[in-house]
Amino acid sequence: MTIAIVLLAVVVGAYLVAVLERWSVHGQFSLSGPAVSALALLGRESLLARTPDRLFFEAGPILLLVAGLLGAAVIPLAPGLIITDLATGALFLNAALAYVLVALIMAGWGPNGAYGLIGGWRFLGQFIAYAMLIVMPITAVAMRAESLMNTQIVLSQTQLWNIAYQPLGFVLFVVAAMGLAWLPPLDLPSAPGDLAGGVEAEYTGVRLGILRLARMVIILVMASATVTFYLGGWLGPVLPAWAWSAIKTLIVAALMLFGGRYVPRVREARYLAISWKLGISLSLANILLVGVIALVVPI
Amino acid sequence: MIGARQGALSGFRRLIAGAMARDLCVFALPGIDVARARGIDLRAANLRLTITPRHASVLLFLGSLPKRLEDAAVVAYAQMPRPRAIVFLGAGDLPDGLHADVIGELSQAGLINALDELTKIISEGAFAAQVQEFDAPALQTRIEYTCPMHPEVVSDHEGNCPKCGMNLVPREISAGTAHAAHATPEQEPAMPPKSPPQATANHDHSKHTSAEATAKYTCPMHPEVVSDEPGSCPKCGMFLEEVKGEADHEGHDHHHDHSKHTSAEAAAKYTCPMHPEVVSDEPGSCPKCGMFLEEVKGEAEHEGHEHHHDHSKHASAETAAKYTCPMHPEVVSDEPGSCPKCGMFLEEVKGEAKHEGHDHSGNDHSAHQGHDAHASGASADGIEPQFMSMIELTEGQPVSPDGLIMEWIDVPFGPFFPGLPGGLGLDMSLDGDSVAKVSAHSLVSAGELLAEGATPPEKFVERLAAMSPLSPVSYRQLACLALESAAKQEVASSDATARAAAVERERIASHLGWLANLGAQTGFAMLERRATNLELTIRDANMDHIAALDPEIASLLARLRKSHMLRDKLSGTGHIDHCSATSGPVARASGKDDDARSDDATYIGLGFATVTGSGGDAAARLEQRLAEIEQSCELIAKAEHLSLPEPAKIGAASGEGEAVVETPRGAARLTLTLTDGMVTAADIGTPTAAHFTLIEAITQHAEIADALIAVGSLDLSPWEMRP
Amino acid sequence: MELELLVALTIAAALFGVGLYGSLSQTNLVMIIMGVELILAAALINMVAFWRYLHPDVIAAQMFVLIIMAVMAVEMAVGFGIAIARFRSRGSVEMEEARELRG
Amino acid sequence: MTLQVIFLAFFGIAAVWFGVVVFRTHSMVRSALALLFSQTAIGAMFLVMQAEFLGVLQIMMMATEMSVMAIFMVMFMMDPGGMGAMDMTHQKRLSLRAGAVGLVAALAVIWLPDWGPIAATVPSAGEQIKLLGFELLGRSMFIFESAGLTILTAMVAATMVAIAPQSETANKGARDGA
Repeated sequence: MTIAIVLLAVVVGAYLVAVLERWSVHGQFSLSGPAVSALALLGRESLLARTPDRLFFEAGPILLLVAGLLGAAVIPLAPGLIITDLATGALFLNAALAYVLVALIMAGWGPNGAYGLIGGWRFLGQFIAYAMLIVMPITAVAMRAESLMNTQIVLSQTQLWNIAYQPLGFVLFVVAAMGLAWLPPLDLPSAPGDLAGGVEAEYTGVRLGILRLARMVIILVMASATVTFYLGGWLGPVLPAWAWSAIKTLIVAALMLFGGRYVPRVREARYLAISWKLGISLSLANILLVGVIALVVPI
Repeated sequence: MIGARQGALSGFRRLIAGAMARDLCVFALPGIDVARARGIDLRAANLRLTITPRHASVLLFLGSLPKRLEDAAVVAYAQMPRPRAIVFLGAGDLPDGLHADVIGELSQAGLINALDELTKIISEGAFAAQVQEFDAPALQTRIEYTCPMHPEVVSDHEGNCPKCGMNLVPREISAGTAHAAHATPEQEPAMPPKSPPQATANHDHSKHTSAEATAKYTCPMHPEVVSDEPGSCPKCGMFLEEVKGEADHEGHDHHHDHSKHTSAEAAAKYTCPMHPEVVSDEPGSCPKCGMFLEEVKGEAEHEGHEHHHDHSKHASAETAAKYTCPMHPEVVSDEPGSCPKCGMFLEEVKGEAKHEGHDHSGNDHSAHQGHDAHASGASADGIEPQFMSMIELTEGQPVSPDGLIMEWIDVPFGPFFPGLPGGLGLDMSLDGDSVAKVSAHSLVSAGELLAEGATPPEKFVERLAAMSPLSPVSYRQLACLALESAAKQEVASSDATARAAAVERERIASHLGWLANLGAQTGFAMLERRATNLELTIRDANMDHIAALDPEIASLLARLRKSHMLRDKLSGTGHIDHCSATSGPVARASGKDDDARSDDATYIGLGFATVTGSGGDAAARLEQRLAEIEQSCELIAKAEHLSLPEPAKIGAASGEGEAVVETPRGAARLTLTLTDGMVTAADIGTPTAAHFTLIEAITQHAEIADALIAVGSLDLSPWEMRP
Repeated sequence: MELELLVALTIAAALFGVGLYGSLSQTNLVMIIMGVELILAAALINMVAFWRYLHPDVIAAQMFVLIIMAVMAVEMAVGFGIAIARFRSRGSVEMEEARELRG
Repeated sequence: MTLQVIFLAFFGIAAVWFGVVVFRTHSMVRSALALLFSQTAIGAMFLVMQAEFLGVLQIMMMATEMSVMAIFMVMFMMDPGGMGAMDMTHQKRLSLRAGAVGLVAALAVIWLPDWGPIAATVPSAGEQIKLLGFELLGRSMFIFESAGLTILTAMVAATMVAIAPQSETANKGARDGA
């Protein structure tokens, strides 16, 4: 029962994210838009690239979707509304998201096309740079909650949301989350202007539909992870818990999606340099800071 | 609908067809820049622009395409998944093999009408019981076989390499291009999705192939024997060796570049026992390890002898070999017998003994870098005969600036690449993700100025304006000025001012168009949207309208000047030195005080002063163009009228005329000869021609995105190129 | 019933065999690293199985697993460092062509 | 025959099968990803064996590690896909024998002794993490820290080895230009 509710929530959430995405990219706000596009993609031919690695070509989008769904499995939407509340939930989320990288490398390498291949390479460089920026802020969050369990993490924010407790970690995590979902301005693997779609360039029809759905799920998971770790999850007055989760998640997703409109795409070398040099030192500083605060001020 | 998908239109399919009719994804040819210049706003027509034909359902032709672009258009169409539709706007013909579903007028209204019609067509005809196969000459490919070690060996059928006996591997090349797969870039598919394998991860040697199209093979013993194909000598049966050093060979560094070996060969006398690559004319010590150099005997005599990359491992095996298996060429034996792999009788290899002697006498193997290692490696224990040496594979491969020998990938960018001007093709060799080599070509270059001989002046003006769809007004002005100078006519100064205002208006529009392209290229959606809207309004705006748009333009410029991320993205890319033969904003951005307008009495009357920048990189070019937009706004405000240049009545005048106009991209120069009121000769110099030559320098070793931004920052108009 | 333990150990042994074969038979340095990774993974399974089925109260076993995992990462990092250096100087990471590394 | 045995055997066989694929396939990228899936299956075995933290960690670390490996394969092998027929093995017979001997020896050691009764219960996952934390930052802190330092040193050294000395790069460029 819980599983069905969560899956339904993921589907509805991914649809709403798709509406937001369409609004931010094409400037058309239409509630029916993504449904129409999805139907149209169903009807189009699903072409194979000329000499693909068939296995990787087919498996890439599906693995991406699976990684997103696994990530969604450990995110609490309301007390009790979680597929599995693992004792290592925060870490499991990382593990699931690591397969986004594997899926993109498969999707980029499989079609045997240069744009996809370069897109895959870029995502690898990007991933190694920001994986640290995801893990280390989560470490700081877990330090405060004294648990890796996601429900515990939410409950630890009853007094004060983590966004106020560790704002530095929040900023780092959101940037890294945008990198993981390859949202502009960090959309290097698909970079429309310089790779003509990159990893997506070779996919058509149903396969493209799966790839896009998977990406929406990943954006949704990253937004709800941000909410869980920093914005108090389901906590909030008056409205029911699930409504708070939904509202917060959609607001975060909208911010992530629209932020990229107002800045140009980051240069790859620059992005890597900032992640490694600045990002990692800042996230270490964040851990230290949170450790000191947790020892001195008991909130 | 011609591009329908197979299937009966019923039930669920009807629903899907309805969805497809509402979800039009458009790939515009020749490019979105041309659409804007023609005043067509695809977004306002509720279309979604796609970045690759793979994601598109509608192929939109904005007017008929130049001949050289047609094959690319056919390939783009072939890449689209069915059901696919073609909308043709304007007059003219579609490329051979393509048929329009809807034909409309080349205007915004025409586009909207065409789309209404298209919606009906798709919702009724997206699925058809019978569909036609689509095929066109540009899509033909054929398989040929090549040796992984000897790329010059190309065969039409499977078999073994005559040089090393390895199995030939198949590869796909486009038809009609014979053995020179990339020599005719217009045959290259438009977008890499379906590009031939050399754009892929495969270690494809097609880059070598154009060399062999002209390469000759000759016998080392009988120089009079020359053949176009590899094979054996009719006199002695030896394998023919490729003759290199022809002009076509240049630029194919990949092609077992022996320059270093040959130069070493001629001069080398001393080498380090540890570092075979160290060769010296004089005795001394090795710069790497300090050991004494050893003399290499018998070097100098063989100078100039054609040294082919005959892999020593095979060569040394061959020299001793007398019997080999017809199926397993790697099996060689001194004695007759049966093959250890398949049990077949070994066949005698004829002419080997001779081969041995001559092969080695001519070749300087010890100066050959790394040769020692693998020559003796072949005889070392534990190495199986079929083992393929990576040293041999990587030897002679180009080395990246970071010292790593990496796989080069050839990737065609364009002519319909979303981040580049439509019609511009860049063939890049990528070394990882940085650019190792690039060759640029325009597929939309203008034809002859005077295609039909003597041309009446009015027609000449129209032709020149039509030739450059991205800046027609400037070229119209250029033609008018040149005609008037030939006919020795004076233009009233108020007219001249009004014309200048029109040129300035176009400059603003063109620079805004460049900003929109920059926005699209860098994923800066806000910039793209605002610049596109402004460009579309200002192209046909009158004086009052332009004045009304001023605050909007100013706010966009202020926003861009404040954008640190944009500056960060652009600075340092595409640096050009002051001395280059550039003109226009590109030259002025590097501090060159060069503007054709500064000598023009009309502009002096308007108080024109050249604006220059400094830096010479893409960021400086952005600053320069922003400053020029402001300047042009001021110039228009000072001019009182605005009118398009119209050619004056020339009558039957004769004479020679010359004119220079500062187009949005730089100074264009036109000389023409008038004979009895007809233009009989004309010659034009465009800024793009000079800027085209910069592409190679500014993209060298740049990361791919930086390289594309550097190319974009030149604001090239491929339409201005002459074939 | 000790079947669980035996199954886990047998699988570890099989992985060890495969890893051993791979690291001996491959000529490419990176492929050899892959073989070694498999051997280390077999060791990991053993550690976890012994902890789980024999001494679940000794948490130090898990600590050793962590250290082995770290060693796997380091082995890769160092291996790739060497691979890059060799590739840079020789254009090859084939062991056949690394004669000067022989004793 | 408990559920645990079935899952353990399932993931174990998957791990071994992917491990074999690593050396059977001719595509380098496929090798690296087969190794990844083998390691992932091992991570799943850890989960079955109720070592939740280790299992999740294994799955997470290997994804990144093996992807790096895949990229290295593309970089160094010049050709991941096209040269499918390339044989990259040597001393096959010797290796097979060594592998078989290793397997048989290990199996003998595994099956001959009496391991005694196996533990039925383990601490809960949360408990384990807590204990592991106290272990790492308490009794075994010295081991852990020195391992960490060693690893850091090794990584720095590996990076140093990999970075091209400037002069050599310049030389190489000059030689190529000649």
